Amino acid sequence: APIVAKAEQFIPLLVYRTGPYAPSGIPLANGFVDYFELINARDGGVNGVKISWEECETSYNNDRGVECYERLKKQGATGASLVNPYSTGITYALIERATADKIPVFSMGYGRADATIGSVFPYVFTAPATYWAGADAIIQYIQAQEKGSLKGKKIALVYHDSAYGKEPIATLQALGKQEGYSLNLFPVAHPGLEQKATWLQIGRQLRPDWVIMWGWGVMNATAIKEAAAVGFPMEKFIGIWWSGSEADVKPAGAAAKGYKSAQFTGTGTGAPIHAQIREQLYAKNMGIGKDTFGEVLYNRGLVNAAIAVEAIRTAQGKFGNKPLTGEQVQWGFENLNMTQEVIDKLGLTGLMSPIKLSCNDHEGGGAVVIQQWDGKNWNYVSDFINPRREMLTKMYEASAMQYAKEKNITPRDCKM
Amino acid sequence: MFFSWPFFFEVLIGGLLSGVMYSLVALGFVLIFKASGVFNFAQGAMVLFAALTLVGFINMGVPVPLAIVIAIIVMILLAYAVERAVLRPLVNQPPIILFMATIGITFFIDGFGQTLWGSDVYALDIGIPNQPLFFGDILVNSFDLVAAVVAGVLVAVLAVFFQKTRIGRALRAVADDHQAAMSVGIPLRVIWVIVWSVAGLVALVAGIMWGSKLGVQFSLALIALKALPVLILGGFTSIPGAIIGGLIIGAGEKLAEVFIGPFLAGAIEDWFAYMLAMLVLLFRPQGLFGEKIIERV
Amino acid sequence: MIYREAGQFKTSYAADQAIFPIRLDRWGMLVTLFVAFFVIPVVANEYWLLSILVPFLVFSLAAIGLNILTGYAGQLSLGTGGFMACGAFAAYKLSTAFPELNILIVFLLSGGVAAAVGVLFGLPSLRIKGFYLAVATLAAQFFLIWMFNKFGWFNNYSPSGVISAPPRALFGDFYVTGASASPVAKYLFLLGFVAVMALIAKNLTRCKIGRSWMAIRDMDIAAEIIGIRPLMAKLSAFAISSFFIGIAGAMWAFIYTGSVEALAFDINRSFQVLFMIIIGGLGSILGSFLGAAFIVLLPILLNNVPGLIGWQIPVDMIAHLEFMIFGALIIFFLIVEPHGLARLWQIAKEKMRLWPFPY
Amino acid sequence: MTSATAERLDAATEPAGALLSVNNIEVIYDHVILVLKGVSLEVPQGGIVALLGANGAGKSTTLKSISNLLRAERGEVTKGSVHFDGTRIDGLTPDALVRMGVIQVMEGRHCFEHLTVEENLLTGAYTRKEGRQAIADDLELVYHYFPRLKERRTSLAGYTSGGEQQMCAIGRALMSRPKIILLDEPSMGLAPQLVEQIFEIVKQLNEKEGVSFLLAEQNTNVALRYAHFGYILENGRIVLDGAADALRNNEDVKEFYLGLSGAGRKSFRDVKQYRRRKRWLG
Amino acid sequence: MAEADSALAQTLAPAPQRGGAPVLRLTDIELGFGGVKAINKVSFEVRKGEILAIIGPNGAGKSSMLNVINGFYKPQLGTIEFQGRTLRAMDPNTAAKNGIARTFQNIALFKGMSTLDNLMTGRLLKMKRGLFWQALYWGPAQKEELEHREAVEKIIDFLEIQAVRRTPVGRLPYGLQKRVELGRALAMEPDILLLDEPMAGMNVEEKEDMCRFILEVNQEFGTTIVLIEHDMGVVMDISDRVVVLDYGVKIADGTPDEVRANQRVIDAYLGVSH
Ligand SMILES: Nc1ncnc2c1ncn2[C@@H]1O[C@H](COP(=O)(O)OP(=O)(O)OP(=O)(O)O)[C@@H](O)[C@H]1O
Ligand SMILES: Nc1ncnc2c1ncn2[C@@H]1O[C@H](COP(=O)(O)OP(=O)(O)OP(=O)(O)O)[C@@H](O)[C@H]1O
Ligand SMILES: CC(C)C[C@H](N)C(=O)O
Ligand SMILES: [Mg+2]
Ligand SMILES: [Mg+2]
Repeated sequence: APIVAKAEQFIPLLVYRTGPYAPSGIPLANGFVDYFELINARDGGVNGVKISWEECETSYNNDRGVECYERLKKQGATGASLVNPYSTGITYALIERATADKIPVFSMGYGRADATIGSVFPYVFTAPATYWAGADAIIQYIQAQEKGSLKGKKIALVYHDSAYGKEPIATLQALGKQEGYSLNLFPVAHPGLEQKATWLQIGRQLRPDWVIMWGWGVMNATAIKEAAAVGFPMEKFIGIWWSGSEADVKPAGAAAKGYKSAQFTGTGTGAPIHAQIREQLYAKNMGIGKDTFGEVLYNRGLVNAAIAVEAIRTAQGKFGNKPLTGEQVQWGFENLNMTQEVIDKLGLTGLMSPIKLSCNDHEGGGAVVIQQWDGKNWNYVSDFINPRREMLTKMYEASAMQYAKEKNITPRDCKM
Repeated sequence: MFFSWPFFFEVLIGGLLSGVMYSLVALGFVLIFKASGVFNFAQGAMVLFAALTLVGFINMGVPVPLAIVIAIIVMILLAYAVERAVLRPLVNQPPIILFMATIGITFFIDGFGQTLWGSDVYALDIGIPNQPLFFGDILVNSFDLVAAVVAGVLVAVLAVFFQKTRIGRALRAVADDHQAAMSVGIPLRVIWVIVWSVAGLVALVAGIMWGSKLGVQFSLALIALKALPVLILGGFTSIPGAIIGGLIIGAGEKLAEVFIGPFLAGAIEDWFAYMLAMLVLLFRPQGLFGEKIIERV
Repeated sequence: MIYREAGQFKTSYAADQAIFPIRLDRWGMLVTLFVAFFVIPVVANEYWLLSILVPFLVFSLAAIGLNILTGYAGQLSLGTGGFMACGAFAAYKLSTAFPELNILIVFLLSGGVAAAVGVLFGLPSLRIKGFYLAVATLAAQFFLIWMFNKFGWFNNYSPSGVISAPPRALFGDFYVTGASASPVAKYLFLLGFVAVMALIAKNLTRCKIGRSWMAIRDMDIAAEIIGIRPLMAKLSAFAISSFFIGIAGAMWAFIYTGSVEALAFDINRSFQVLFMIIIGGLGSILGSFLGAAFIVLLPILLNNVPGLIGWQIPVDMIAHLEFMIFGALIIFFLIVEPHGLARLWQIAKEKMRLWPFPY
Repeated sequence: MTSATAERLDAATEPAGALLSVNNIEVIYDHVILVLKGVSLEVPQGGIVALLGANGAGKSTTLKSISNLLRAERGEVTKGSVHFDGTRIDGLTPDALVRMGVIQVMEGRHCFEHLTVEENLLTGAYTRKEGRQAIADDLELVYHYFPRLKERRTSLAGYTSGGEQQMCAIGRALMSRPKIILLDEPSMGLAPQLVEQIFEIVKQLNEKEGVSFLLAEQNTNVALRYAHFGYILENGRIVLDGAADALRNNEDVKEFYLGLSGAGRKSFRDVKQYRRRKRWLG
Repeated sequence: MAEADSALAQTLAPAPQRGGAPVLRLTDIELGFGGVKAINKVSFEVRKGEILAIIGPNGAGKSSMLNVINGFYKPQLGTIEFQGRTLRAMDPNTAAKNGIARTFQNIALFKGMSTLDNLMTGRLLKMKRGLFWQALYWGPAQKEELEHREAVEKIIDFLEIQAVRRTPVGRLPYGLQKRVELGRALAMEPDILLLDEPMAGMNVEEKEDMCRFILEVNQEFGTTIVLIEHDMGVVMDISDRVVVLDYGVKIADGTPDEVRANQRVIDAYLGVSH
C-alpha cells in the first residue's frame, strides 16, 4: 500500500485500472508497484531512501491525467520526482506543465518522439525507444525477412486514429521513400470495435505484403480476429509494442497464433527479479501483481520502474542520499547509464537492453526485438535490432526545432 | 484502388452481416422503447454486464449451459432491481427524465459489473466457428452467418411475443401513457419487469455474440453507439425495423468506408452511419418503420 | 423565518423583472462574486485553481450553452463535444494565423465559428424531434471530431494532430494562455468571461428570444400558431448555444489543458455536459453552474476524501465506486427532484420561507 | 369551517353500508403543496355520488387518491384512509384496485394515442380473465352505447376528436366490468345530447348492473339530476353535503353551481358582476 | 336546461345586424385524413365584430375547421378569403401576424413557463428589439419588455389571474389554465379570436365569468370571435350567429333562434330543443 511520509522519494503513478484500456493498464501498474515494493523490501529503498507512491486513476483520459498530475505533483517530501503519464495524449498535455514545474516526464516508448532532443525538451525522456525508432526497427525486420529489399512491396499501416496512432506515419513514409515500398494507411476510429471494412480492404483488395499495426486496447484483438477472418497470414502482421501483450492476443483465441509484435522489454518469468519478487513479496503476502505476473506489460512496468529508480540513484550520487526534487532527478536521467552489469545486478537480465542517456539524447539508444505469439507464449523471433539513430536524430531535431520556434523556446546548449 | 464486382459483393455481404450484429444490440433498445416509451441508454451496459456475468461464471468452472441459465437469472434480477429502484419512483415522468435515469443505470451497471468481475479482458469461446468461407469467389465469414441466424430467430421470437395481443397491447399502452395504463389496471410493475427481463435476455445474446468476437471487456458497452444509427433508421418502435435498419446501416457504412473512405482519408464509417440515418429521418422523421408521430391540437 | 420576501414590495415592473427580485438573493450573489473575484485568488492554491476551478468554469460555460439548447429550447443534443472542438480548433487556427489578434477577440470569433457550424447541424431539427434529434446530433459529434482529427490543416499539420495553445496575453504582460500564464491570471480571466457570458445568457432567456425558445420546447405547435417561427427559434437556439459551447471548447484547449487532440472532445464530453445540465437543472442558468460543480467536484472528492481520512482504497475500487455513486446519484436526484439541483435549491428556499410551518 | 362541522343538509339519506369511504385524507403535491385538507366522503353500495366544486377545489385529486394514481403526479396521501368493501385500499396499486373493481376515468381523456380505438377499449379488459367471448360481448356493448366509436374503431385514438376520445376513455373503463367507477368530468367536451346519453348510461349501469359511481362534475345541473347524493368541495375541504334533491334546492348551490338566481335561470349575457364570489370560508 | 329567460337576453342583442362586412370567407372547404372526411364542402363567412359559434356533434369537424382557419391544417380543396386575398390555405405564421389568435381544445399552454411568461409570448410578434439589445437587456430591451409587461398586466387584471402570475401553468387547475390560454390569445391583440371549447370543464359560475370576458373583449375591442362550445345555454346566449356542422357537412347557419328551431339540428345535435 502506498505510504506517503517524510524522507521518502515520492513517485506519482498515473494508472488506468478501469475503462476501455484497463486490460493493458492493470499489468502495467502492477509491475510498477511490485518493483517499488521490492526495492523497499529488498534494499530498504534506494540507498536507504524509501520510495513512496500514490496511484491516480486516469482511465486513459487526458483531462483526468492532468488533474492527477496537478494533484500529485506537490506531494511527498520533495514533490513528485518524475511522472509516467502512460498515454501519449497525457504526455502531450503534461510536457509544458511539467517543464514549468521542473518535473521529468518519463514517457517510455510512447509520447512525442522528437522530445528525445534534450536541448528543446529538457524534462522529457523517451528511453529506450520512441515510436519512430519502433517503426524503423519493424521496417528493418521486414527488410530482413524480405531478403534485404523492400522495393515494390506493399505495406499497410492500421492505426488507432489518435495522436498515438499517427506518430509513426511520417517515419514510415520517409522510410518508404528510402526503401521503395508503398505505404497504405488505415485509420481505425476509437475504440475500434468494428474493422470489417478495413480488413476487407486490406485482405481482399489491397493484399499487402505486410501489415503494421499501431493499435491500442480492444482494437488489437479485433484487428487480429478480422485479419484472420479475411485470411491474412499472421506471420506478416506486426504490431508495435503496445499491440503485443497477452490482453491483445488472448481474446482473439486461436486466430492470433503467429501474430508478431515489436518489443523492447523481455517476456516471461525467468529473470532473476521474478524469483526475487516471488520470494520477497508474494511469499510474504506483499505485492499486488500475482494475477499478471510475467505478462508482457507487467514486465514493462518493472523495467519502467527500474529505469526511474536508477535515475534517482544516479542523481543521489551527485546530490546525496536523501529525497530529491524533480530538478535533481532530471540530472539523474541525463546522466543515466544502465550498462549490462547494472542490469544484471538489478536482476533484470533479459528484460532490457543497455541504455545511456545524455543532455541532448533522452532516448539512450535502446534496442528493439520482434516477438511472436505461439498460442501460449511470446517468443523472440529476431535478434535485437538497433534503430538507425543517425537518421532518426535528424528527424527528431527537425521536428523539435519546429516546436521550439512555435513556442518561443531557446534550446539549451548541451555542448558544455 | 480498383473496383471489382466480386469485391463489391464481398463488402456488401460483409456489411449486411455486420449490420445484423448491430441489430442484435438495437433490438434491446427497441424492445424497451416500444414497451414503455423509455429510451434505454443502459442497453450497452446491459450487454457488457450480461457478458461479464456469463464469462465470470464460466471462468469459475461452471459448465456453459448452466452459466447461461445463471446469467439469465441475473438479468432478471437486474430487471427487478431496475424496476424497484428506478422505474417505480419515476412513473409518469416525461420521457427525457426516464432517459436520464437510464444514463444513471448505465453508470451504475458499468461500475457494479467491473467491481464484481474486474476490468480485465476475458476470452469468451462457446465454439462459434470463425473461418473464411468461399462462395465462388466471394468471401463470407462463418461467424457472421451464425450471428445472422441468431438475430433472425430473435426477431421472430420477439415479434411473436408482441403479437400475443393482450400483453403486446398492454406494453404499447404503457409506452403511450403510464398513468392511463395504470388507471385501466395494467400492472405497470410486472410489465416493466417483464420488458426489462426480455431486454436483458436480448442483451445476453448480443453479449455472447459480441463477446465471442471481441472478448469480454469494458469496451463492449460502447457498441451501443454502433446500434444507435440502426435504431433511428429503423424507427424506435419497430422490431423488424431494427433488422432492416441494421442491414442498411451495415451495408451502407462498409461500402462507404471501402469505396468513399479512401478519398476522405478513411475512418468515416462511424459518422457515415449517423449521417445516413439522419438523411433518412429528414424524409421520415419517425424512421423507416417507426410509429407515426402524432401531432394534433 | 430566515428567508422571506414579505415586506419587500416592488413598486415598478422593472424591479419585479429583476434577476433577483428578492433582496437576500441579491446579497447572496454579490457575496459570491466578491469571494470569487477577490478572496479565492488569494487563498486558493495552484491545484485548486487549475484543476478544479478552471475546469469548473469552462464546464459551466459549456453547460450554459447546452442548457440554452436543451433546457430552454428543448432540443436534446449530444453534439456538445463536437461544437467544443469547433471552438477549440477555430481558436487555434485564428490565434496562429493572426498572432496579433487579441485573445479575447480570438475566443469570440471562435464562438462565432462554432455558432455557424451549430446552425448547419441544427437545420434537421426542423423535421426531426426528440430522441431522434438527439441521435441525429451524434452525426455532428462524430463527423466534427473525425474532421478535426483527419485534416492536418486544422492542427497546422502537426504530426500527431495535437494542438497546443500559443502564449497570448490579454493585454501587456497579462498572459492568459501558454506556459507563462499564471494560474491566477487564467482563473481571473476565465471567471470574468464566464460571469459576463452567464449574464448575457440570463438576459437572453428572460427576453423575447428566451420565451420563444421555451414556447417551442413546451409546445411547438401552439408556438407556431401564436406566430413564433420554429425555424428561427430553433436555429437561433442552436447558434447561441453553439456560440457558448464553442467558446468553452476554446477555453478548454487554451486555458485548461493547454494542448488537446480532437479526441478530447469525443462523445464522452457531450455526455458529461449533458449530465451537468440534468443534475443542475434543465432550463436554469444557476443550475448549469451547480451541475458543473457537481460533476467536476464529485470524482475529485471521491478520489481525495478516502485518502484524507486515512482510508486506503485501491484506485480501481474508487473508480468503480465513482461510477456507481455517480449513477446512483443521477437516479437519486431524478427521483427526488426531476428538475435538478436548481429546483432543489428553490424548494429549499420555499421551505425556508414557510418555516417554521411545514406547508 | 372544517369538514367535521360542514353543513349537513340531509342526514337521513346517508346509506348504512358504504361501499367506498374516504376518511379525512390530506394530500400534498411535490412535498409542499397541500391540496386536500381533510376530506371525508362515502359512496354507498349502488349509489351515484357527485363531487362538485369549482376549478382547483381538489375533485380530481380526491378521485386520484382513491384510485391511487396520485403517486404518478408526485402527490401523496399524508393522512387519513380509504376503505373499499371493508378493506383498506390506500396503498394498493392501481391495478390491484382495478381487479377489485375500482376504476377511474381520468380527466382529460388520456387515451393511448398510438393504439386504435378498439385496441384502447381492449386494454380496458386487461385484468379480466373470462376469456375472449365475454370480452368480445362487452366490446359490442360499448359500441352499442357509443356507435361513433364503432365507426372510428380502426383509427388511432390520437387522431380522433376530443369527444371521441372522451367516449373512448369511458368505454375503456367499462370494459373492466368495475364495481365502482370514479368518473372525472365525464361531460367535458361532449355534445349536449351525448352528455345526456352518458348519464343515461351511468343510470343504466347503476340500475341494471349495480355499478356505483363517484362523479366529479362541473356540470352540476346534470350531475345532480342523476346523482343520489352530493358533496361540495371548496379549497380542499368538503363544505356541504346532502341528498341531491336537497342540494339542488340549496340557495347557495343554486346561485353558484346552477346559475339560477332567485328569478330562475339568467342569461349569460346578463351577468355583469363577476366579482361576487361568495366562499364558504375554510 | 331551463330555456325560459334567454329569450329576454336575445332581445337585447339584435344579433343578425351586428356583424359587419365579412372579414373571412371560407368556400367549399374539403379536408380529409386518409379515409375520413373531416370537412366536406363547407362554406361560411365570418363577419367583422360578431360572435360566431360553431356547434355540432363530436367529431363533426369543428376543431378541424379552426385548424383550417389558422393554417394548421391545409384543406385539400376550397379557398379562404382573408384581407382581400384569396388563399388556397392559410399559413400559421401569417395568420398570427394578421391578427388571428386562438385557444385550443386540449389546452396547449407552455407548461414549463409561468402565467406571466405565457402571456408575454403572446406579444412576441410585437416585440422588435434585436438579439444584441436583448443580450444587453438594460436599455432598449428592458424598456420594450416593460411596455409589454404593462399591456400584459392589463390582461391579467382583466382576467383576474393576478394570484397565479408567477405560477408555472402546469400546476394550475384546468379552469385557470383555460383562462390563461385566453389571456395568451388576448395578448396578441387579435382581430379575430378563435376559441375552441373555452368553457369545457367549468362550472356555471366560471362559465359566467368566461362569458363576461368574451363579451367584453368583443364589445370593447371589437374583436371578432369564432367560438366552439357544447354548452347550448352559452351558445344561444352570447353568439350572434351559429354555424352547425355534422359529420363534416354544414347543416345550418343562422341566428341562434333559427338554429335552435331547425329540425335537422335538433336531430343531429341538440337531442331535445333548447
Ligand atoms: N401535479 C400537481 N402538482 C402540483 N399541484 C397540483 C398538481 N395537480 C393539482 N394540483 C393543484 O391541486 C389543486 C386541486 O387540483 P384538482 O385537479 O384536484 O382540482 P379539480 O377540483 O379537479 O379542478 P378542475 O375542475 O379544474 O379539474 C389545484 O390547485 C392544483 O393547482
Ligand atoms: N390529424 C388528423 N388525422 C386523422 N383524423 C383526424 C385528424 N384531425 C381530425 N381528424 C378526424 O376528423 C374528425 C373531425 O375532428 P374534429 O377534431 O374537427 O372534431 P370536433 O368537431 O372538434 O369534435 P369534438 O367536439 O369532439 O371536439 C374526427 O373524426 C377526427 O377523428
Ligand atoms: C501505454 C500507452 C502509453 C500506449 C498508448 N497507446 C499511447 O501511446 O498513448
Ligand atoms: Mg379536475
Ligand atoms: Mg374539437
